Amino acid sequence: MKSFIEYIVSIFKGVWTLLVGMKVTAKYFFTPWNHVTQQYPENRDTLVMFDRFRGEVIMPHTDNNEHLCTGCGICEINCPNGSIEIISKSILTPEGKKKRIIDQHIYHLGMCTLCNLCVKACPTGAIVMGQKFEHAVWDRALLTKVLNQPGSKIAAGVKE
Amino acid sequence: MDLYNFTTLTHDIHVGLAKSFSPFLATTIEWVIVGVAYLTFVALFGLILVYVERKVCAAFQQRLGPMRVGKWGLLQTIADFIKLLMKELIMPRKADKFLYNIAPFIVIIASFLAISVLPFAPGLQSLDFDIGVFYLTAVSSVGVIGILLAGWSSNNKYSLIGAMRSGAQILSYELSVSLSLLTMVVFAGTMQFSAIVEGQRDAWFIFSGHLPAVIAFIIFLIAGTAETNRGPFDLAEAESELVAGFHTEYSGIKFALFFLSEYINLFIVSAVAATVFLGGWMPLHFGNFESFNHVMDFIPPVVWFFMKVMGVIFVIMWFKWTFPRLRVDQILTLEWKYLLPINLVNILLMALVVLTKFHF
Amino acid sequence: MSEIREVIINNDRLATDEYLVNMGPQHPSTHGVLRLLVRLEGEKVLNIQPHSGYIHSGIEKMCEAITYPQIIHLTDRMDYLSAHMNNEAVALCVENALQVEVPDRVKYIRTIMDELARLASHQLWWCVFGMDLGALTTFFYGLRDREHILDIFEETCGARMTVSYNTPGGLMFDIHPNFQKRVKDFIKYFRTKLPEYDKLLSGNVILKERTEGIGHLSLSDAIAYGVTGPSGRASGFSCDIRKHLPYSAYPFVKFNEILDLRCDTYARYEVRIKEMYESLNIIEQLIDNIPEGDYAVKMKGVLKLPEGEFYQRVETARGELGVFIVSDGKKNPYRVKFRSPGFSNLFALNKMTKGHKIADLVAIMSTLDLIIPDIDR
Amino acid sequence: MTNEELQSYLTGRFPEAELKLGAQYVEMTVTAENLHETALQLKGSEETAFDYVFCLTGVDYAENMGIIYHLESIKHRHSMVLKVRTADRVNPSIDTVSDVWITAKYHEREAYDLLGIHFNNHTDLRRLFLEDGWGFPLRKDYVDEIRIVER
Repeated sequence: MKSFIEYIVSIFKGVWTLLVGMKVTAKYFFTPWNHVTQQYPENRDTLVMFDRFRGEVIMPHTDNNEHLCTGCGICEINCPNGSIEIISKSILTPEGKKKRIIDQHIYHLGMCTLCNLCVKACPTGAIVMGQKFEHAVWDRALLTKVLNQPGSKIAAGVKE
Repeated sequence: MDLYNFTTLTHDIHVGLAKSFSPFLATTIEWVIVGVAYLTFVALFGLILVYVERKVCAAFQQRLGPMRVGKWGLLQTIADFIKLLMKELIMPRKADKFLYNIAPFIVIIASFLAISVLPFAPGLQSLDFDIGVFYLTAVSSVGVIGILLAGWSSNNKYSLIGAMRSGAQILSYELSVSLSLLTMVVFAGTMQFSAIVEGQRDAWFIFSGHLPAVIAFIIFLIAGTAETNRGPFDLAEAESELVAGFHTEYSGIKFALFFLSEYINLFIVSAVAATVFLGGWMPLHFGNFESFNHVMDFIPPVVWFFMKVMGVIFVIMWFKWTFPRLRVDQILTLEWKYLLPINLVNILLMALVVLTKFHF
Repeated sequence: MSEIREVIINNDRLATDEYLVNMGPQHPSTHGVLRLLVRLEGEKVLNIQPHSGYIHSGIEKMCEAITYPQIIHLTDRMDYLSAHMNNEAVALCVENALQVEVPDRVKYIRTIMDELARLASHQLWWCVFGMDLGALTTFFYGLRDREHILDIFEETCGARMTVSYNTPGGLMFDIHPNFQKRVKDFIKYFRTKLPEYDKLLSGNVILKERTEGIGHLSLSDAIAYGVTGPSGRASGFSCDIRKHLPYSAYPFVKFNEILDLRCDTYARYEVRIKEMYESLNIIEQLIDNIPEGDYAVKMKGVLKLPEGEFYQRVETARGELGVFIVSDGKKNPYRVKFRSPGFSNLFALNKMTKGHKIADLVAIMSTLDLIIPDIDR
Repeated sequence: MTNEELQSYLTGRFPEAELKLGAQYVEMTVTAENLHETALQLKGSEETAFDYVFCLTGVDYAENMGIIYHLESIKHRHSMVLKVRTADRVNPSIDTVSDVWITAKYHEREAYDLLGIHFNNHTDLRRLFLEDGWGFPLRKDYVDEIRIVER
């Protein structure tokens, strides 16, 4: 008899735990406005990434097409994947001295793991992390970017 | 009530056809009409059910569900169906070709056979056997043959395990389904579906049969969920264990047939539950509230039927999206150690209730 | 095919009722690309041979070619759910070798981040566990709550999973001004959601039937196989590095090491659930008391470890992670070894699943909380 | 036991072994022949009871291969490092300790896979991550012209 009562009790206990679970899901079913779905391409206008979000490496330019990169190559050394290549060139300064400046700051987005080491190492703060995250392109070659804009020059007063 | 009776309509069609054609041709045309009507209904209702299931599960999971194709994703299932139609049919090289091809059709034919006895509304029923309940339990278990064949012929171990699980499960739960229906047959005193519905004119069986009927209803819901291979009894296709179970190797339209038959079975189980326990197309009546009853009468029986069916379907979906899956031995334990004894006691109880006239 | 032949040759031949099933590398329950060669008799599991290496990425080899600060971007990708702890292990190892003492602020932030990462990992484990057992709704509830933690990570660290936040000598950035408020909001929010987890799954009779008494791993076996983390602690193996060899801010906080002596799948489940509460407690103790100070020590441009061998143990969400660096005094390590928790845990699977059903194999594997890149490295 | 106590105990117990007190652990170097016996005694003896190998590392030193065992005793909560060097570098072989500590079985497989150290008497010495005939990538003279890009 005792085991029979236990059997009956176990049935009711089991069903009770099931009902408790069903209550939880029902609570969400009847409050559908609390959904968490974000409809991505539609909410593009309101979608703001956090300011530290690491989407890609960019080199900000001023309105006068000036950047802060001296072409020192520290970012290239610090990159673990070899996704940065610095091509520099020699020019003659107005004073007649020879000086090496940046020619092309090549950045392979396809190889980059966005670890922030280059940005952290940059002595002049020339490169920063951009918040753009829609990087899909049809050709892999398009992932290789030149960060300094054509015709840009180094801003005055940047310490070498 | 008679406002919505389909008997006159079907009778008129029959008479009209019999006048114009020879009796043989008339019958053939009637068959074709009925067949096409069922096909259309099943295809449409399957699509709707798939959409409903997705939206319901999304709501349970705090999601939105399909939203892209059409307004609120209404055309999503149609798009999916077209995609499935266009997909390549892939067959494993060492599959048993004949059985592999025939299996999905057996499953879907079994579903069609079962659907034919369901009374949708007064007069809207193609087969009105006096052994309707018996016929239904008989044909609904034919589907398991298709599942077993699919698992066996696919030449895939996952499929085979899924099919074997499904066989063990459906065969044992058939017992509970039959016994819980039998309980209600004892109460109703008939096996004819239309008569069962007629018997609920004053009160639905789940109310008038009180405790035994409620127990039978719960058991029928559980066993019916198991019959349809739905969660938490979806062992046959347990995707985290067996990839997709018995239909792992099926693609394209053949997969779609399995998929469709799952939803038809869901409909059948819900429809039987609605018919036998919840009064079928009978409107909700409360003893002496004449005005209330009158308002209820104005809702067409078809609407009543589908409202009840959707209610039961919702409960079954609720089960699926809440519970973890059972293990194969537990599923048999549940049947043989819990449902079957309770069921047998319940029949006895129901017999006592009927004998002592202790019902409304 | 060769393995199948191997089984037939090495072990006794397959009996008539036995058959071999390849679970994986593409199987829904292996959560990645792990292959289990399962020997079955009907539904009963007789033997399991794990085959790993499908995403072996050679991190140990790559480490030999890069400098110490650069290692962190690889450890992010090892056990991606415990990225903070992995990075911290490398950072602590290098700091110990250089005998650098980081400010208290760094220690506190590191500990808070560790516990947040542990919470996020356990949340993901919870939802995946539910999904493996067939309760698909848990998946979305778990991910919904995890999203809050990932937002915190994204705001402060700049990334959601591969955070690269702990560097040798401190942190990559200081915490975001919103950090404390967000964390406190999250704790408040999650304290209301955790009981829901219990209601939905923990108490459920089906879950209990599925897990109780399944996958027994005794204490001696847990030690012998080196099963650490929540899986080990569910066998009564007191292996919490946070308690025994406290690092960062763990000496300053009071918390319990969750031990369970039931040794079964349900114990492993419950240990993780309780650890979530414990993590919340730890964060609550620290979040208001983050001391002022620098977020990093000024390190040399090129880090060179003194010649020798350095070992650092930390507790990740999955168990004990060891970082072993052999240095020859150059700027690159001579040899780096990661003792990953998943690696040891995986090989106890065969011991635990013998004689159970396929469905139990899935449940047991899920409670071991395997992350495949962590095993393969 | 503290590290110092452990060191003095081990000195008495294993006179032929070379002992050093490192910054973190007591480091004991044994010869390849004594390894298995030492392992058995370290695990079996009541005072040390090292029952848990938390790390097993193979290292390619220029002239030979080294294997480093990190041991911990759950009972006494002390840990130590056991080191051994193989005689040969090209075809290194050493006795297995997988019969002493089960977890070593898989760590040894990893060491075999990545460094090519052959463990004698190992019951299941197959490659773990890589294909047969791959080569041993963690050896210092490993070359792979396709996959390794030198900068």
